[in-house]
Amino acid sequence: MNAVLAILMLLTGAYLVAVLEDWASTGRLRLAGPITSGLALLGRESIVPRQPDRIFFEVAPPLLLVAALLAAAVLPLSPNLIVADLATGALFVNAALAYVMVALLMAGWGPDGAYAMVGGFRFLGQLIAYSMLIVMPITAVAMRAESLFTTEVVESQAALPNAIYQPVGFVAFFVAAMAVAFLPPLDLPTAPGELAGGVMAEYTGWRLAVMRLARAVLVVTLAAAVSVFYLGGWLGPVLPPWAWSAIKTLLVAATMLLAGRYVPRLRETHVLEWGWKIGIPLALLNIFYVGVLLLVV
Amino acid sequence: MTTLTVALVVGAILFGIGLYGVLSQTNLVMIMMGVEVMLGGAMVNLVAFWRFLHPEAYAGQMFVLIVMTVMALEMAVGFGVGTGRFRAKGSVEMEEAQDLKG
Amino acid sequence: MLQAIFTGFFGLAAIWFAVVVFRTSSMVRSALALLFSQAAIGGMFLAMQTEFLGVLQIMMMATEMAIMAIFMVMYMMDPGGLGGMDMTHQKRASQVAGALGALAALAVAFLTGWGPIAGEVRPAEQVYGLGIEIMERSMLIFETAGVTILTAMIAATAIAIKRRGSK
Amino acid sequence: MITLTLIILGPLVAAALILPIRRGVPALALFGAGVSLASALALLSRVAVGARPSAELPGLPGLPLRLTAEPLTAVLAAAAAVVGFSVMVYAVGYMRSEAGLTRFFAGMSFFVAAMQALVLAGDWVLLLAAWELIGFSSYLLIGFWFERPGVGQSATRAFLYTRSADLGLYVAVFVLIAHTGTSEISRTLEVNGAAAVAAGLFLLLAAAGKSAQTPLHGWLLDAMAGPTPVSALLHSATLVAAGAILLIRAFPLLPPAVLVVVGVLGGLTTLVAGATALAQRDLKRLLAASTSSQYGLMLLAIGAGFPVAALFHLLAHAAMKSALFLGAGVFQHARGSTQLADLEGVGRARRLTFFGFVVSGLALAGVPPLSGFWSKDAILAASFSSSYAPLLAPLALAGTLLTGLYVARALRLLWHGEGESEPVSGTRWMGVGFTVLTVLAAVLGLALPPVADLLGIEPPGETLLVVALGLVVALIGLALGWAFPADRLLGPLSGLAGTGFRVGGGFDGLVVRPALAFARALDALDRGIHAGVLAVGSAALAVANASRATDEKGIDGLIVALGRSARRLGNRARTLQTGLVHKELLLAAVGGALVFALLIVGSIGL
Repeated sequence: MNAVLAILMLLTGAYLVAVLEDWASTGRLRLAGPITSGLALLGRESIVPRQPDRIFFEVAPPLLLVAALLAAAVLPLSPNLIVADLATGALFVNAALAYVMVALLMAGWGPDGAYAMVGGFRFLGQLIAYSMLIVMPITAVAMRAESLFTTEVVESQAALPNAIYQPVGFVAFFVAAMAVAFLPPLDLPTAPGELAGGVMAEYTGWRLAVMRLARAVLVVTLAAAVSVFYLGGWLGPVLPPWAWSAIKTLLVAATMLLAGRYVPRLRETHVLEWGWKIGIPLALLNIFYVGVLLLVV
Repeated sequence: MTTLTVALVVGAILFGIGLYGVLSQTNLVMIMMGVEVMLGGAMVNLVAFWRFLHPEAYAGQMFVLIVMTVMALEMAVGFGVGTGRFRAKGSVEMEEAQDLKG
Repeated sequence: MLQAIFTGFFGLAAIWFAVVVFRTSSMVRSALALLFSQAAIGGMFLAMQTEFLGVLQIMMMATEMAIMAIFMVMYMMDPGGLGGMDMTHQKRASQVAGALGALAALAVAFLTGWGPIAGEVRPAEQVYGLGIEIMERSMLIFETAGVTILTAMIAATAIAIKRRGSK
Repeated sequence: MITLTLIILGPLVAAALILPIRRGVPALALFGAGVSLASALALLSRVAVGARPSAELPGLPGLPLRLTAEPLTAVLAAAAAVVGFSVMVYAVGYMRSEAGLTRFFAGMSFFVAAMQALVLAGDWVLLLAAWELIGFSSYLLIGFWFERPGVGQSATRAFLYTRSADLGLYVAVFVLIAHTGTSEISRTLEVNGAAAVAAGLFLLLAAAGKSAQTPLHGWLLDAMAGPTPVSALLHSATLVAAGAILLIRAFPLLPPAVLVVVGVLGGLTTLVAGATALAQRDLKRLLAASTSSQYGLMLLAIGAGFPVAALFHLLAHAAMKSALFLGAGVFQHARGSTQLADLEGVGRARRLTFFGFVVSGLALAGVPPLSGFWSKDAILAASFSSSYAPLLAPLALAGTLLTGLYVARALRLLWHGEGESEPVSGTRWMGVGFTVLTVLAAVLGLALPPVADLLGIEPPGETLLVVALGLVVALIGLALGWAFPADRLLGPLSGLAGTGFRVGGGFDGLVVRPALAFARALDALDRGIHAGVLAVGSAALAVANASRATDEKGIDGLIVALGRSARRLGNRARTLQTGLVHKELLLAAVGGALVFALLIVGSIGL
């Protein structure tokens, strides 16, 4: 029962994200946009390149979708609406998100295309940059919650949401989340200008539809993760728990998409450099800051 | 057939495959992958021992973590050497690396 | 009994992928095969109810093996494996050695009396227990492990950096 | 004190001046001898009055040099001075025609000074030094005509004879000083016991050497090679007298045993020398042999216990013998040689000199009014009244007989026969010297009693028997000597006596040749040892080579073989290290397996 509800929530989320994304990029709010483009894609022929690495080519889109879903499975929309409340929930999120990179790598290497391969390996470089920025803020959050249960993380924010408690961690996690979902400022693997769709360039037809769906779900999952870890998940004064988490997730998703419109795409080296030289020290500082707060306060 | 023996069998077989890989491959990177497989086999055994024999002593788990760091470390240094060699000689084929011939 | 089945399933997967690693001629495929083999090992850990290690293994191996894939591409003559080149030597000896190694381990596995099989430990306590273990008894070991990794990173980069003088 | 030193300094200064100035040499020598004579007489007069002047010069540390003037030394100094001066006067005439006067007169003056120093010495060190100096100057003077053949050799022989005998003096002096701790002669004479005996014997040895007693009398005969004034001064009155003087001064030290030896030695010498003199064909050699015979008599007198008699005879003999030598010098100038055969009838040619010669000869033989009679009687009385009279008396009588014999023989040979003689230059100086000594020879007998009471010693009692016996024996000797030629008298002994009784080849045969032989034997021995050492050395070398060879072949061979086998093993091992990574990985695997097996065995084994 929980699983079905969760999937429904995710799909609606994905639909809304697609609409927002379309609106953010084209400026026109077309509610039916996602559905029409989805049907169009399903109708088209799904071409397979001449000498693809067939397994990788076939596995990549579904793996992306599965990774996103697995990550979402651990996130609680409301106190009891959680697919699998793992003891190491927070860590599981990160583990799942790691396979996003694997999927993209496969997508990049599979079609045996130049742009695809470059896109794939670019995303691996990006991963090296953002992976630390995901793990360390989660550690800080877990420190405050004194457990890896995502539900306990949310309950620990009853007094004060983590965003305010550990703002640095929040910012770092937010940026890393955008990097994971390769949203515009950090959309290196599918850079429209340079790589012409990059990783998704070779995909057509239903495979592309699955890829796009997977990406939308990924964005929703990340937004949910941000809301769960830093905005207090389902906690809220008036509205029922699920409403609060939905609102927060949508808000975070919107901000992520909007942020992309105003910031030019970063170069690979800058991403890596800032990630390691600025990001990681800040994350360590955040952990230290949280530690002091917990012991002192 | 308890899970312990299953795990041990898997560990042994993985170890064998890793050993074969290490000895048969001509490329440095493949040899390192062989080592990774062997270490994986070792980790399976360790976890099995911890889970089924001494769950109270967390040293077993700590040992697994250490083996993980070893894997990471081994890969890092291996690729460092590989890069050095590749830059110097243009290839990491082990057949050509006979400078230390006695 | 379910646990044995799941462990066996994941074990088979791990073994299958390990064999694929050394049989494929395409380097990236063998790298990702290794990735999935390690992931399968992570799965075995989960099957044996050591949740934290399993999740950790899965997470770690993803990034490691991806990086290995990169190096494969960089350093191998024919990463795509299209040429069908045989990359092995002294096959006979290594097969014998591998078989002997496996046999020895199996012999030990079956012949030694392992003693009683312990009960199940809840994942939460595992995480808590491991945390305590790391922070108290094996604090020193982990610190040295940390420092070792740091030195390894520095050493690897030092080796890999292009000498200023060389062309 | 001044007169004491002047006696020595006078001639010394003269000798020192002669050498650099080289002109007016005879005058300087005479002046030196004169000063010495004057100061000696002045000293004698003061000593007679009772003064005992003495001087002390800084010598060896703790052993200062002393000069003392006791009655005995004063008398001797005066005698030496008188004889020295008169011979110097004679020498001026004698050496007129000779070359090298400076060397001669410097030597003579130096000798006079050394003799005075010996006589006046108060301590053994100065005496010893003077003793050596007179030996040295005698060597110089004997060797004056060194360009003539045989002169140099005889000078060396004389020197060696006396030198080897002097060793006795050294030992005696050491013994005495060791015992008494001081070198003053008068104090050392109280020594008695074994040391005294030893010292006495060694002193006797030295005296025998110097006064040409029996075993060592050969050198005196050869010493005649020197000029006649030298023979007159040295080999009659002074140098030869040193031995007797030494024994007279050391008389209180000599124990009875030593005295007996002295007496017997003296008597023996008298006989041997007398016989040698009788058989000589050379006038000077005859006189030399008679000198050693007369000194034998003196030693006999000392042995008899009456040094005074010896002293008297010494003084008389000095005058008589030097006069005879001066006469012989005149005859030598007359005939150009001293061989008796050449000198036949020279006496008749030079009547005045012959007269002087006869007076001193008779005095020597012991004819009553002359001095010889008195001194010889004293000796005869001493020998008769000594405790060993039966042993010493006949020797003394025989000595007197022999003296008479050779004096008469000499006179006979000089008187009979013909020979042309050349005119002799410088007869005035020679004449003065000769007459002074001849007068002394004649008159000295009267001077003996005052000398006796000066010395404060009683001369030996002369019984009428002894005097008569002595006179008779002397006259018989003279008669026989005049009547019969020598070989008839000596009979079988003449051949032996002619050579001076060279018993068993004489000094050379007895001493030199065995010494040389001994040296040769030693040399041979040394050469043998040397050869032995060389042999040992080469043997050692051979052993070393052998060990090196074995070491090279054996041990080195072994090590090299070891090295080579190690290298082969190394090569074989090298194939193991191919440098191929996979091969080495295989090795690692094998190693791991081995360790694993060990562990299993270990665990199972436990």
